[in-house]
Formats: sequence, C-alpha cells, structure tokens
Amino acid sequence: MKFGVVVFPGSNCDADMIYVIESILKQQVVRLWHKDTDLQGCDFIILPGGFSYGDYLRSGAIARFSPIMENVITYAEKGGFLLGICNGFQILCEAGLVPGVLLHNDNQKFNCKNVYISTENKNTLITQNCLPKQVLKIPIAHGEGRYYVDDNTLKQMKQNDQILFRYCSEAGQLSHLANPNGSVEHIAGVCNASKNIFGMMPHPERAADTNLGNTDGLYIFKSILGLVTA
Amino acid sequence: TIPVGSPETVETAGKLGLLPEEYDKIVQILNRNPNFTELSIFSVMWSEHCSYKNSIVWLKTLPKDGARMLAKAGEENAGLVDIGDGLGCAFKIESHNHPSALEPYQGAATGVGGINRDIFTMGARPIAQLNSLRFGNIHTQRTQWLMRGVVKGIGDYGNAFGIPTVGGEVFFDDCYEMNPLVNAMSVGIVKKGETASAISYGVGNPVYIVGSATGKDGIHGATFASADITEDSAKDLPAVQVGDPFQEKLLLEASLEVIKTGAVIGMQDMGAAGITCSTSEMSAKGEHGMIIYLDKVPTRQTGMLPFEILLSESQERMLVVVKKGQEKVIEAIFEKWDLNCTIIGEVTATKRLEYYMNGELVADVPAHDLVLGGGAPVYHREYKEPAYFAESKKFSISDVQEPSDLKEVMNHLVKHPNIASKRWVYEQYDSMVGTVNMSTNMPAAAAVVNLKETDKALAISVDCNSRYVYADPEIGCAIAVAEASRNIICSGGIGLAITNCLNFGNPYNPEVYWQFVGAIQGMSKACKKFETPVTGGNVSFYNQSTIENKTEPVFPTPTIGMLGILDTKRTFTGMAFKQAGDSIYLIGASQNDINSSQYLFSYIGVKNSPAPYFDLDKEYETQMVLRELIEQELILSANDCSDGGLFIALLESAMIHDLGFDIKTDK
Amino acid sequence: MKFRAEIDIMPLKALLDPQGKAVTQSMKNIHLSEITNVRVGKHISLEIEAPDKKTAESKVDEACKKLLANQIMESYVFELSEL
Amino acid sequence: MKFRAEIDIMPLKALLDPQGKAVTQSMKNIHLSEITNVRVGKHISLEIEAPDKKTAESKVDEACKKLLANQIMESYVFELSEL
Repeated sequence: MKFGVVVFPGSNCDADMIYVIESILKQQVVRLWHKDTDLQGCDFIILPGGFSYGDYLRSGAIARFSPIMENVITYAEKGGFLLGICNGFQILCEAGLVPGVLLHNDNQKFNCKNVYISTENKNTLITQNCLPKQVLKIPIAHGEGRYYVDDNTLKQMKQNDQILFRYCSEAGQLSHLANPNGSVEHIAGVCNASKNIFGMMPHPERAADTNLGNTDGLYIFKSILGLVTA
Repeated sequence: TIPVGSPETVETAGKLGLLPEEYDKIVQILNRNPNFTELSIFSVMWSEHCSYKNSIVWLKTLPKDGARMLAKAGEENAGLVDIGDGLGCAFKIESHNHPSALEPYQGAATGVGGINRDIFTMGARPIAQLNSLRFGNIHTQRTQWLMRGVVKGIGDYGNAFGIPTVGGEVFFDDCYEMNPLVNAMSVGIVKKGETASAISYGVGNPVYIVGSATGKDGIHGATFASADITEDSAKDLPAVQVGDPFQEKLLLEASLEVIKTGAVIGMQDMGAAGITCSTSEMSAKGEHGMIIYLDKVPTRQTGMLPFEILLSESQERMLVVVKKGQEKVIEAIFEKWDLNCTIIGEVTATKRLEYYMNGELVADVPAHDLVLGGGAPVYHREYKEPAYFAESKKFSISDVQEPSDLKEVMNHLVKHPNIASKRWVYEQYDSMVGTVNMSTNMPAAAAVVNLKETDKALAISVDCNSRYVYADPEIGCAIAVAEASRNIICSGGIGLAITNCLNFGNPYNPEVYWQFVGAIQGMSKACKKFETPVTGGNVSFYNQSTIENKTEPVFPTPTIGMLGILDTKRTFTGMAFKQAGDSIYLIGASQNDINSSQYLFSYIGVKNSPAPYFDLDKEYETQMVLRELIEQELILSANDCSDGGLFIALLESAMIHDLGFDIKTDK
Repeated sequence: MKFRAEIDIMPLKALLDPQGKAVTQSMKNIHLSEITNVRVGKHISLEIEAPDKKTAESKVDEACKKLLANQIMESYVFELSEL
Repeated sequence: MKFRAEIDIMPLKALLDPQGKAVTQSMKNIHLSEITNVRVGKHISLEIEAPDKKTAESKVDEACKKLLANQIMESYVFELSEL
C-alpha cells in the first residue's frame, strides 16, 4: 500500500506521520510537496497536523488553495482515500470535502492533553479494526477544534452514519466534562457521505510508539491496512 | 576615507548609554571622532547585553572543559556536547525579560524565536523546549495580564514552530511584580561534522541576509535590555518586536538544507543589535572584514536611516556567508521555502566593517574592537555583603512554634501557586509534537526525550529556587545545580553539561554584584563536583523595579538548564507510585531545617532566614547511590524532595495513579 | 484605477460566540457593565487594481467568498473607495 | 438611551503584520493577484446604555483603551449610532 503525506511549509506533524508509517508500520510513504501537483499514484493520502501556512485568517484557510490541494480534491471526489488530522481536518472542512467547520475552542485557549474517544461507526476504512476496543486514548493539540454543523446537516450525517468518533470519559460516557473544546454533540471525527474522506482532531500518530507508553493510535492505522491487504 | 556625517560628541554618546571614558576609547580606536552611525554601532555592541562587560570577568572562572565538549562556551551561538552515536547536542537558555514586561505576548514569543535560532544556526534541529517563568503575586491584575500574555505567546509561537515544550517551572514572588522573568531554553540534535559555525572568511565571498524584511523593530533593543524598568516606562516604549513563527519554520528548514550543501562558510542568527552584531562577531571570529551595502537590505518600512537598518532587531533573519560560485545553490533553497535571500555585501581582508548607503560610506569600524573578547570594555565591579545577609543569620528553628493543625499547613502548601499543579500553563503548550516526549504517559522528575533510531534518550531539567539564592547566593546556586542533577538522576539519566540564564539587578549596585559573584562561585563548585561544565548562556542585568524612586532588585535568579543522557532507555524511571503494597524509601539524611522553605516563608511568614542546609559531597554521594539502584533495576520509581519538602514529593508520586501512602515517623 | 476595500467579517448570529461572551464578561471587571452584547469578528483592509468600480466590487466579493470569509460560520460586508 | 458601536482595531502600520503578509501572498493562489497590501485586524460591535451620545462615546473610548485594543500594537476607530 502506498501512502502519501502532504507537506505544507507550516506542517510540523508530517515527520511524525511518516515515522509511524515507515518505521513502525513498515509501509511505503512519499512526501507530497505543496507546490507540486503529482500525487505519485498513492492509494491513501494524509493531510497531517501543523500550521500549514501559519494558520493565519482561519486554520487551513490558505492551505486549501495550494497547488497540490487542487489535485487532492479531484482525487478524493473520485473516491480516493483521504485522511485529514487536526490541521488536515480543518483543511478538509475549508475545502468542503467533509461537512461542518472547526471553530475556536470554547475556553479560548490552545489545549494539548490525552483525551478518550469512542468509535461510533465501525464499518469505515479507519475504524473497522477498532472493534475490540470501544474507547481509545488519543492525544489532542489544537486551538480551533470546536466542530460545528447546522442541525439538519447533523441529522443527515447521523442517518448516514458519518460520525466516526466522539469525545468521552475513560469509561466511555459522553459528558460536557469529557469534551475538551465544546464540539457539537462531542464530535471528534467525521467522514463524508461516500465514506472515503475522513477528518479527526485527535492525533493517532502520537499514540503509536511503544517508547511513548500509548499505542491506541495503531488501531486506526491497522484498520487502514486491514481492509486493503485482506 | 572618512565616512559622511558630522562627528559626534560625548553628550550624544551619553544619550546612547556610553560612559565618557568609553567615548574616549572609541575616538582612540578610530583616531577620529565617530559619526552618529558609528556611535550607535559602538553603543549596542558595548551594551551590557552584547558585551557582558560587567560579568565576563567572573564568567571566565566557570568550568568549561569536559571530555564531551565539541564547542566550548562562548565559541559558538550555543554549547555543543557529544552524546555518542555520532550525534552532537546543542542547547542554550536565554532571557527576554524586559520586552515581556511591556508587551508580554510578543516579548515571550520573540524570546522563543530567538533561542531556537541560536540552535538551528549551528545546523542542529531543535527537538525540545523548556521555559522558566517568574511572576509577582498571582492575585494582582498585572500579574494575571502578564501571565496570560507570556504563556499564550510561548504557546502560540512554539506550537506553530512545531517544537514540543517538554518541561519548565513557574515561580511567584512579589519581587517579580514589575519585572517578570521569561527564560526560554531549546535543545537540538546535529550529526557530528554537519555543524555550521558563526564565522566569516574568504575574501570575495558573498554575504547574504535571509528571512524576514527589516523594519524599525526594537531599535536600541540591545541597550533597551540593559535599561531600567520604572513605573512609567510604558511611555518611552521603543518599537516592539513582532514574531512570525511561520517564517521561523521556513527559516529552520531552509537553514538546515543550505548547511548540508557544504556551500556555507558561516551563519549567525540576528539577535540583539541585528546586522551590526552578526556582521561584527562573524568577521572578528574569522579575522576578516566586510563591505555591506545597507541599501540592498530588504526593508519593510521606507526611508530607514543607516543606523536603523544596522540596529533593527526584526525577527526571523539570518546572516549567511557563502562560498563564491555557490550562490545559485543557496538561492534555489531559499526560493523553495519562499524566503527573502539577498546579497548585501562581501568579505574583505581589511578586518574592518565598511557600511555603505546609496554609494556613501556611512561607517568604517574595526570588527575586533567591537566584540566581546576583543576591544569591548571589561569592568571589575566592586561588591559588598548586604545588611540582610547578617540579619538572616539571626533566625533559628526554635523561634517557630510547631503549628497545632498540620492538616491546615498542608492545605496551605498544596494550594500555594509555587507548588500547586501548573496544568493551566503547560496544557497550552504542545508537549507531544515530534513524538519524542516520553514523560507524557510516564511523568518523571526531569523531562525525558526519546532519541529516535537510537537506544538513548535525553533528560533535561530547568531549576532555580531564587529564594535560596537570595538567602545565600553561593549555597543557593549550588543547590540549583544539584537539584537539576537530582531530577535527571531520578529519571534514570546522568548530567552532562549545563547552560545558565543569570537574571540579576543593577551590576553597579555593590550588594547586587555580591549576589552575582556568590552565585558564580557556588555554580563553579557544584559544576566541578557533578562534572557538568558550563557550555554558555546569557546574562540579564537590571531586573528590578523603581517605585517612588526606590529601586528594588528581583531575587538573584541564576536559572540552571541541565542536559543529561540515558545511555539506554532501560533505565528510564518515572516518579509515580505503581501499586499498593510497594515500600517507600527515603534516601539521604534529613535535617531539622526549615530555612527559606515555602512553609516558613508563606505559612509562618518569616521573610528573611538563612539558606537551607546543604552538603555538596553528601548530595553527590546520595545521587550516585540512587543511580546505582536504577542501574541495577532495583526500584520502580523515584522522585526528589524540593519545594514543599517530603510531603509534597510523596503527594506528587501518589496522585498520578490515584494511590495513597502510609508513612511512619519517629514520633 | 486603484481602490481600497474595508471588509467586516462577523460570526453568524446563530453561532455560539465564546469570545464575544468572554469580552462582555470582562467589561464588568473594568466597571463598564453598561456595555453588553459584544461580538468579535475580523476587519480586513486591502487595495485592488481594477478598470472600474464594478469590476473591483466583483473581485473583492470573489475574494471574500473564496478565501477571506467562511460562509458556514461568517457573514461579510464591505465598502469600496477610490484611492 | 441605547447606542451601538462599530469598532475597527488594526495593527500599527509600522509593525510587522504576519497575517496580512500571508493573506496577501495567497491571493495569487486564487488568481486575484491584483489584490495587494492586505491588513487583518479586529471588528468589534457592542451595545451601550448611556444618558447621551457624548457619555456613550467616552465610555466606548475607555473600553477600547483599557481592554479592546492593545495600544502598544494596535490603533482603533469607532462609529456610534443610536438604537
């Protein structure tokens, strides 16, 4: 399986993502430089975390118009698999590839810590292998992660099972206390209607190295590998 | 040829912070009177901030040598230590106190930017940051305004730049009310042989300025750092420096790429005194000169005068000297990263700096006479023991009645801002980017950072209890070094070397200088004992505040940043109790001593007491015993007793996994 | 011809505006509790080269729709003046 | 009487405006390179209860100086209208 990690000048989690895919999962991965247009025949493309263009104006607003993104959008609209994490999720929203928008956290502060997320929909490419573990401990690090979408779009998303993850307590309970940024219905990750474009605020690549004492993120990566190589 | 511009007088020199005898020395060096541009150059280069003129005499007495030293203190922008596996580690700590006192957000943010540039200008990629913050009383609006701004500034800059903040400390005392301390530390890794040096040689080699455009930011920033902060200083506020973390990220990636091409002769970041400092220091070190065309410098504002371009402290800029003929190689890389990259002059053999503006020579000065270790003045300051020192000796523990309600005492300590959790601060920092922070899921006494693709890890600690240093500078500073080492030992590492950020009051005040000298002597003893040489750092004087014309210095604060190594990750040791039933040991003899403790200072209210009991040899032995226990994998966790004493240390270890502890005392 | 545009971009009223709420809250701390309903948005100024005012107007509108404002969460208004 | 204030807070011209710079550069990507010199600041709207316009004006000015604008970095202008 060939992975492609898009590198914007302000990305800083691209190296972390490539380390997990290459050194931990032993998979092929290429860097897709924001000024290029060739997607090098990747099967799975990732928009990593970071501050793409310094995140001025709105997080991800400027990155959305970089040369590489034009081709990434067409690739995804034709059904190509695309995962946006944190800043990557913000870029997906700005590009309209997934519904909704990511606003400033309700406590008006950047927030970096471990949180717990429950996997809501088990039959998508990135969640189908999370069966044995309903609740995953995955770190977040963002200042604009409050997911918002209007009510009737939310209703459609629920009918079409597009909610991937919700913030919850360690025991899996949904509560205001467990919601780090005020996201509507504690949403932490969603996908598009045809379930090939995924966005999530938590960083699975930061929970994949045994040296760091938490590998819950591997469930998500193994899900991705699981379907295609099975 | 004589530069344009009328010769300047000793009065103007005074306005620029130069003493009359310093003006005479300039006239002697130039054997003519300097014009305004030249006088401005000397004023920033001979400011306390750049020349260390009132501290270099004592800094030289610090131990600098060690088997692992790749670059000795003062030689490069940051210390460089050999950590094995063909890798070098560059690390340094610096202060941005005065800018943060007036504009906390940008002051702190540009402090983070500056310290990281010192690291990557040597070719090292920063992998971890720490910071040491000191504020006044947490209940005042001023402190809350300063703290919100400083923490958000550090967070926004560091998070966007993409380097994890893995450790640090926050301390509150009324003495810092007007003049907070913001010390930022950065640690980077470089393959041996791929380092860059801050040097310039090779006649005809092009000199580039790269990165942000130049504006009127922080003019006289360098002398500004050495100026007093008085109650109404907000009025005469010079321009504030604004940080652009996105530009810094581009500069980091581009700089590391150009160094690898081998086309770079030397590189230095633009810190205080901007172009003046980088051109003169690099030239003096390479014993060459430069011709610089100031009109070629890309400026952000129109009509800037020569001295403004020379002194501007606009952020995110570097000076790069490139091998003749390699211009295209360099320019392509900066083009890739969308950065300005402009030739502004070339290297000459004259050992002098000739600055031109639109074809006119505006300044002609010798490089050597400008720089620290060259012609910059060196002063011996007198020092005198302050009255409070003898006064503090009068205190004895027998003066204090043991309180009846110990629970209330513990409640006071647990809630005290110096001891309570700092989560409100560090959760605003990205501590996990780079996926190297091993302390996230296993907290340890020091910050432990994984060295990917090796079996090693780094252990880093920033420490200074400035109340101890106030009580006795020599003992207090030795304790700061010992505490940093203790934290590293507790986490399974061993200390290699230190950097220091020396925050003191006015050096012309003999009682302040007594504190400075004592701290240096204590630091020397401890560094020799722990075999952790000093790789460099920063001196920040004039940390004080003047209210109703009474000047009070802050506590003497020699912040110590210690770098340690875990030769194998096997010895990584957390500080959390693991499970019920494990036995708890206290290593080292306890003393009947509450001197300068948080309990005595804030609960009992005795403000003036001696420094705590401290025996350097016993401290070293105790640490080596613990190291042996960890080497032989005989213990599950270790934590050091510091602020708040034994009870707080036990509480910290218990709370992580919601466990308790049952302690028997001799009563 | 050269024009200057002054653009105001405000969060949609329906949206929770924690920043506006926080600022309203802190008005009390500075004894200005008679100030209420504070809303915080962006003000953007720019210059545009265009043959006439109508073209300038449509270009600025395009910039707002495409980049400067995100219409899921913000509304925008702007004024154009000749330089 | 009730008034509404519309306040524009912009970074001082002399200071670096990283945000304005980044947005100006990205205009090329959306084929609007005729747009230049973008500057990004804050637009704040608020309501104020005051006996007359003059008092309202001085109160809003006080709010700007004390809280809304950081005068070291920003300048402010505002318009007042009766509700």
